[in-house]
Amino acid sequence: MKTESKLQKLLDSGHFAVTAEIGPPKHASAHGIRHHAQMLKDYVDATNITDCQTAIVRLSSIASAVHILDCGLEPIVQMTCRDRNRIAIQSDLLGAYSLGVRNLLCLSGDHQKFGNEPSAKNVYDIDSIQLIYLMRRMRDEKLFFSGEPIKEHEPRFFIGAVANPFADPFEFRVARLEKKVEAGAEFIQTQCIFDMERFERFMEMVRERGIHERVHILAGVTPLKSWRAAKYLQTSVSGMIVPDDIVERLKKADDPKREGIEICIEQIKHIRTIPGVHGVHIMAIAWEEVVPEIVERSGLYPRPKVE
Amino acid sequence: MIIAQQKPIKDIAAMIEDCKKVLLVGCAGCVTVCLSGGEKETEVLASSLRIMRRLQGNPLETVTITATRQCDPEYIEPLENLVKDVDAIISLACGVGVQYLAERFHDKWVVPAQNTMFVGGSRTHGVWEERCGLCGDCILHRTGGICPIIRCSKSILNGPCGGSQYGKCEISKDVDCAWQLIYDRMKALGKLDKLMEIQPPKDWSKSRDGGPRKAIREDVMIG
Amino acid sequence: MVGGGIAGIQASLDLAESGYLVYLVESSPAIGGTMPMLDKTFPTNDCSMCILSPKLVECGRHLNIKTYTCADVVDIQGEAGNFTVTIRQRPRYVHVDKCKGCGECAEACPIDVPSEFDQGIGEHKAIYKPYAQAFPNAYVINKEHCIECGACEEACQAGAIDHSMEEEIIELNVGAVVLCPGFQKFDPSQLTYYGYGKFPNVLTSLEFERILSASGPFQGHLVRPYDNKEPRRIAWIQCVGSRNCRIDHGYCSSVCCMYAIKEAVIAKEHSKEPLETTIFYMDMRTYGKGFEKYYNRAKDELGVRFIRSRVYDITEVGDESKNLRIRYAEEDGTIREEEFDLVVLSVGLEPSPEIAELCQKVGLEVNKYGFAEPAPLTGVGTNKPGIFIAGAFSAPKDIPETVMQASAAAGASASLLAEARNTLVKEKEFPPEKDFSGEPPRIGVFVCHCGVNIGSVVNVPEVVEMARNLPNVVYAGEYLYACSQDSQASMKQIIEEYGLNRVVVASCSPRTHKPLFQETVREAGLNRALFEMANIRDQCSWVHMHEPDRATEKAKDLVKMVVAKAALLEPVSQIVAGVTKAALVIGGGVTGMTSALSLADLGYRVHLVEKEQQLGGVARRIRQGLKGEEVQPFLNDLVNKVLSHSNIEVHLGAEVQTTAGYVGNFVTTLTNGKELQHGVTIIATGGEEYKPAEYLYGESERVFTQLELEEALDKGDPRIENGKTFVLIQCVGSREPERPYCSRVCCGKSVKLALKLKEKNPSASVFVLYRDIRTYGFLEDYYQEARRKGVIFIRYTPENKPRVENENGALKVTVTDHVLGVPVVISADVIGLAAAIVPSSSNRKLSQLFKVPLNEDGFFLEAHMKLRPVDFTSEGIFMAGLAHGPKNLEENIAQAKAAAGRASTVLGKDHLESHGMVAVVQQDKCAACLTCVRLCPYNAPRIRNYAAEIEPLLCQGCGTCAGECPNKAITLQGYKDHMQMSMSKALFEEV
Amino acid sequence: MRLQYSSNIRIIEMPCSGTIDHRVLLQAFEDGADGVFVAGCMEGDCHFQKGNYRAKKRVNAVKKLLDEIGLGGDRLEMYNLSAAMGPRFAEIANEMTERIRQLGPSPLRKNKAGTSRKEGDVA
Repeated sequence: MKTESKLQKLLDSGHFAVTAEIGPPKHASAHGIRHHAQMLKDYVDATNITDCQTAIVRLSSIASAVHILDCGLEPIVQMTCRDRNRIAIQSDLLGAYSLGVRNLLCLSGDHQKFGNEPSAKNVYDIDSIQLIYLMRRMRDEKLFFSGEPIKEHEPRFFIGAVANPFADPFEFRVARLEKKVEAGAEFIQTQCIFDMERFERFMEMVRERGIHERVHILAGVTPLKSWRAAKYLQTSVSGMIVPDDIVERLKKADDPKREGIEICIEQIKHIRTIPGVHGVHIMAIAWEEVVPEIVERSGLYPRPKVE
Repeated sequence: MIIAQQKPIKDIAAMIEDCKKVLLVGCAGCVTVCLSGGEKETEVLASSLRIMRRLQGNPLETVTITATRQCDPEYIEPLENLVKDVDAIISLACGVGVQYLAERFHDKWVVPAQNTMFVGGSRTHGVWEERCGLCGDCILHRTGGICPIIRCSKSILNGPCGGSQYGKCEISKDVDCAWQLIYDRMKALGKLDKLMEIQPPKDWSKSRDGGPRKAIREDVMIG
Repeated sequence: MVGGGIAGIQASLDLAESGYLVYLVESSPAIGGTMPMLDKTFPTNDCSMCILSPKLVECGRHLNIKTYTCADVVDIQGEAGNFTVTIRQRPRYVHVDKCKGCGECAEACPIDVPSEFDQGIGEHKAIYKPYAQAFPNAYVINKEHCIECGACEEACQAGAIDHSMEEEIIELNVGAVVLCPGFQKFDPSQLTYYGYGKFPNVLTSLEFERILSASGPFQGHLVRPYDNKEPRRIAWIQCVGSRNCRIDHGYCSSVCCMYAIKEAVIAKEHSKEPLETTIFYMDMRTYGKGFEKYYNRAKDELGVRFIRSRVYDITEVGDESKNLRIRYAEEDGTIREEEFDLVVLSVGLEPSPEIAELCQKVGLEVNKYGFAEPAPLTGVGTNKPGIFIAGAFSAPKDIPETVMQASAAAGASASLLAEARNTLVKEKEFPPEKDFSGEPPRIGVFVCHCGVNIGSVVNVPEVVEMARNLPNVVYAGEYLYACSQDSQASMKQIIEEYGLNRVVVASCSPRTHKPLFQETVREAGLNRALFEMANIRDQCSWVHMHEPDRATEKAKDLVKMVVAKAALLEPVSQIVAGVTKAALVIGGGVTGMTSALSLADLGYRVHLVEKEQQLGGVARRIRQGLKGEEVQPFLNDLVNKVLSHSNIEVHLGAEVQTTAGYVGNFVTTLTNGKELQHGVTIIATGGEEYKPAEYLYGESERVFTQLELEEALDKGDPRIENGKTFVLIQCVGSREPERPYCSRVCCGKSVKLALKLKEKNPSASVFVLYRDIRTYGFLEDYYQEARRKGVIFIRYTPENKPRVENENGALKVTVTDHVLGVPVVISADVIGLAAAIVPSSSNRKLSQLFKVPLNEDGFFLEAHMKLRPVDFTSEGIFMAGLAHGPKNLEENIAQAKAAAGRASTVLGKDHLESHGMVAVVQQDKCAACLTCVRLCPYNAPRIRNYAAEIEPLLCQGCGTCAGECPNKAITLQGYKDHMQMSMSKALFEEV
Repeated sequence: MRLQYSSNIRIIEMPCSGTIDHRVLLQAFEDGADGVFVAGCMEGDCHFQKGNYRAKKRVNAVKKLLDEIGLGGDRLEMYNLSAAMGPRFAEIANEMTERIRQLGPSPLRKNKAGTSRKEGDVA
């Protein structure tokens, strides 16, 4: 289903897409967001804005999206099911669309336990797959979640979802991806990949089921600043696999940051060779400024233009 | 059963600090079975409070009794003559018992001695686990007899989410991922295809989100 | 019963409980034997006295056990079923019935005599009681030292002393005799090179036990008797008077290895200072159940040092420390010297000399060492029908095996005298109990002076006066000896006169005297539970001797408290249930069949269940017993007896499906659908031979297990016939991490096989590769013989096991010789593997069905390692044979009879009574929370009709459930919370 | 053995330390005991398998409670010894007496008790 999303046009026309991630600040100034948007706008096709990532209170993703649009970059608004019930979600997304947001990424959201409001009550009125399904239905069948018709001006988002090839049970991961596609996901951004071997097995299963022909898969990558960062992801973040050799490589490196960037570039280059992958999603956590170099040196610059 | 755990003794004492005489009411129902509010606990609490108060030079008089259940009016009716001359009632039952006492003895100060935790069962002696979210609309037949509403920390109906790893939930290594359990069970039962169906949003109006609930059985109502 | 040690006590109790009258004859002044002298017991480290004393009391009080102490059996005439036994009763000079054991006589006696009980380290008076818990609880005069000064007579308020007593000859008519005279310890002074008797710091192991014992001469403080200093380095020397042909002690004493390790372990515990312990040994023979683990723990965790060596001699270092220097040769011949503060000689066991004479007179066969010669494959029989043996007299033995054999002897005697059962036993008659329900308590308080024991410290009249004014007390009086005959009489009369419905006695220890007083009140028509005791002797006068006022004050408090409790006492009626006079025996091997036969001969119905299609079990594969007994004829005979016995119903190809009920009343269904009613269950599931994965077993047809080798040998298999070189490898699958126990029989078996191979072909070379040769007891003789006949024994270590390779058809064995330390290569024609004995595969299922425990190794776990070796904690269920642990045929037979003996104590009764005080459930308060069900080690509680109920016949009265019950629905009779609370209230209330 | 020990100890006999209930321990303090100790068999050596082990758990629970309510858990202790360990008993008796002397008399003996009444359970 056609939308006004540039990202969708790019992907549909067979280009290898590049998206990045911008984490909104823990304050009320958009200065940083705008700065990053300026910096990234020629190097990526669209940028995700996280929705209170890891359950830490941050500037709203929809508000951030408006600033980013203002800087001439296309935002992908992330919407989690953690903080809003179906009323709030619909209302916020109608608003987002009215402000020019065209891309939507639906997620469950990290549990509040590790955020800065651990005593908060979570909502989880609906889950990510239900959100995908309901937003698709809102667009294509002009229905509110409740089934009540939308008379006019239904929001027409390019709907995305996430997939995590590194979570368990592994053999069900592809099935669940398919479930999301069934629900209406048109593009997929994966969890950041370090265990390339496992990701390739994942893609193999994706291809077996022909899912790559029904959805655009963007492989997630993350440049690491230090071996400690790697170790942290390896041990303390559930649903992540970081092979020891990566930790070792960073440990040995005299300039770990450089090494981190090198590793990331190697990964992107490798990922481009994997059939069925339609783009990369670069999550430079609190390190947005390295994205241009990574894009450039991965041979993904300049970015194609589409009407 | 309902699982409850006793509040810190200091908190309980604080609730009745201005009382001279209190009635402690245990409950021979769930809280006895989960070892937190039977006759034994009731008397241990009474004794502890008395000692505490004597140490403060402000002796406390206690009356203890254990009701067969605190969630049926008939069982608390007989407390009336005991309640008369006390300044407060401490209930060792779950939240239900506390409220039944408060409703029945509306002019009395009724306080809870327990934190009502959840509905669950015992794993081994002394270990209890939550099992039911009281959602009012059971879906266990669709999830291999494992409840994602209460056992998945995100109540996801189309799980498992990306936080599930090595069979554990993202919130803690000691919490099983309910969806891993569901997956394993459905696989063992040869019903994995069921998990491919997209579960529709849940109708929470049947849970407490629809407001305080009431169950009525016309056929058994008397008179 | 000749001998009043643990064997005599156990056998007496078993027989008396099974409906027979027993005469227990003990030569010393008190029963108990050696066990009371021991500090802790291996492998559980239980306190020896703690586990024994209940049995002493039980035996002492038993209506159908008549005990003669200071008495020797001098002749036995007649035959099975009708013997005349002549007893010489030596004078005690104290009337047992009058003596109260108060000890005033000893206080008065001027003469000190070295204490035999303390192995001469401590002293007692010429008038003495061997040890505190002794039964009879009466003093005795040692005339050799007595100077007849008469001081004791004066001191004795009970008039018990009589210097004019004379020897008596008593004749008894009995149907069977059990000889269990025990052993005496080897006297090491004849081995001059150890310097015992010459060097003060060389002790025997038994002396060391007394030093360790809390009741010993040093109250358990580990010091050298020589200078009361704490030793820092102690050495144990093994095989002192054992495995020594030069002095005709060729046999192994079987128990020394374990007791030495135990003493080392306990010594470390007792020692305040860090203590080095070293054991010098030849082979470490920890072959019993749980022993190998104990050994490993001592070695690996507790730091006990083990040196495999031969000790040449001990000398003193020559300074005033009188420390000792041990000169010894290590395996490789290197000679070393080491200094120690204390050396303990692990002395062996010898038959007691007094028995030798009797045996000669009676014509009872003894072996060359003077131990009884048991009739083959009987476990307890002798060449004299009707005369049985038990304990160390039949061979050196530890306590559990002694107890086991004692129960077996009891079982055998019982079977022999089946018709006479219940003809001579008395049952005490009591008047009907009065019903006091609804009446207010009327309490009588009887305060005892215990001669001057209490009276001289506690102001008894004051206590009585105070008692008189206590609530509910209608009578209070004082007595010189509350326990004396006349006091008892007057007590009954006063109960009558004052219409007492509760009785309190303030005197000595309830442990010894409560049953006595309870009986008295019962005779007066009061329920036993309406009696309480205050111990104002052990808790007041004795322990506060120098503060009479405070002692009196305490005595008053104790009386106050007990009176307060007494007011709340309620009558307790024993629960009585009938007994199904039938047994279920699971397992149709030799063990199961033997148990079945013994019980069937006693006239009980027996259901014998065997999962195979034929009887016989693993014994079908055994050709010869360790003493060369022909097993197959024996087995066939046994099978025929079983099949033709009218009381035995054999269920072949069947297993237990479900079981329910409790002692006396079990209902079990079999897989063949049959439902069986039975009063007892004996689990004799046997064991299996481990299928080795090592040493090319299964790959080469010339590698056999022991059993296969025996079969092949017997069939004249060409592989054996033409074999020139044989290698037998020990510990295959045993003493390994996954099976950390010793299989016990393999060493003896291999030695026998080696001898047979040599016999067949003297020119054949036979090698035995071993870790320790564990030919305990008289099997040692075969080991010596094998060595004489040229069997080559090569020791290997677990780190450096033999290698077996198949070099194009030829078997090549490589083993590192422990003496030369170089690899020896043997090209073998046949290899025999001493494969482990593994538990039966059905054990796990049975353990769940009957709710009885298994140990880590998968064998069944007995109720008590020492004193209840064939019982389970759940009453009415017993075990025997390999189900319990590895054992040889003879031992299995003994245990089978033991299990039968124990079982007959249940079947012998027409009804079972609950153990006095049991836990009871007030069902309307029960929330069915399962706490009690999960807690009880005896499976007594269960949930029925939505509430708990406790089976009184299974309840042992510990009250753990009552203490934990969340709604206080469970109370323990006689110990209810409010009784204890009333006691503490009374204590602090002013009267 | 007649070893002398401090005379300020009163003994309540139980069939097994496992019988003891939390309430009984607390009651003793309410009645005026300055200290209480429970004497059970050696660990792993319980005549009733695990009674002494349950007792230890309960004693520890009450110690904790006594700390929370301000009387102090030190006034309560569990000891393990065997029937043949007379000297050890004397040692414990003296040890405990000494400890309580250090702590001083129970403050409860100063402040008079508040009464308590226990009603039967409601049928």
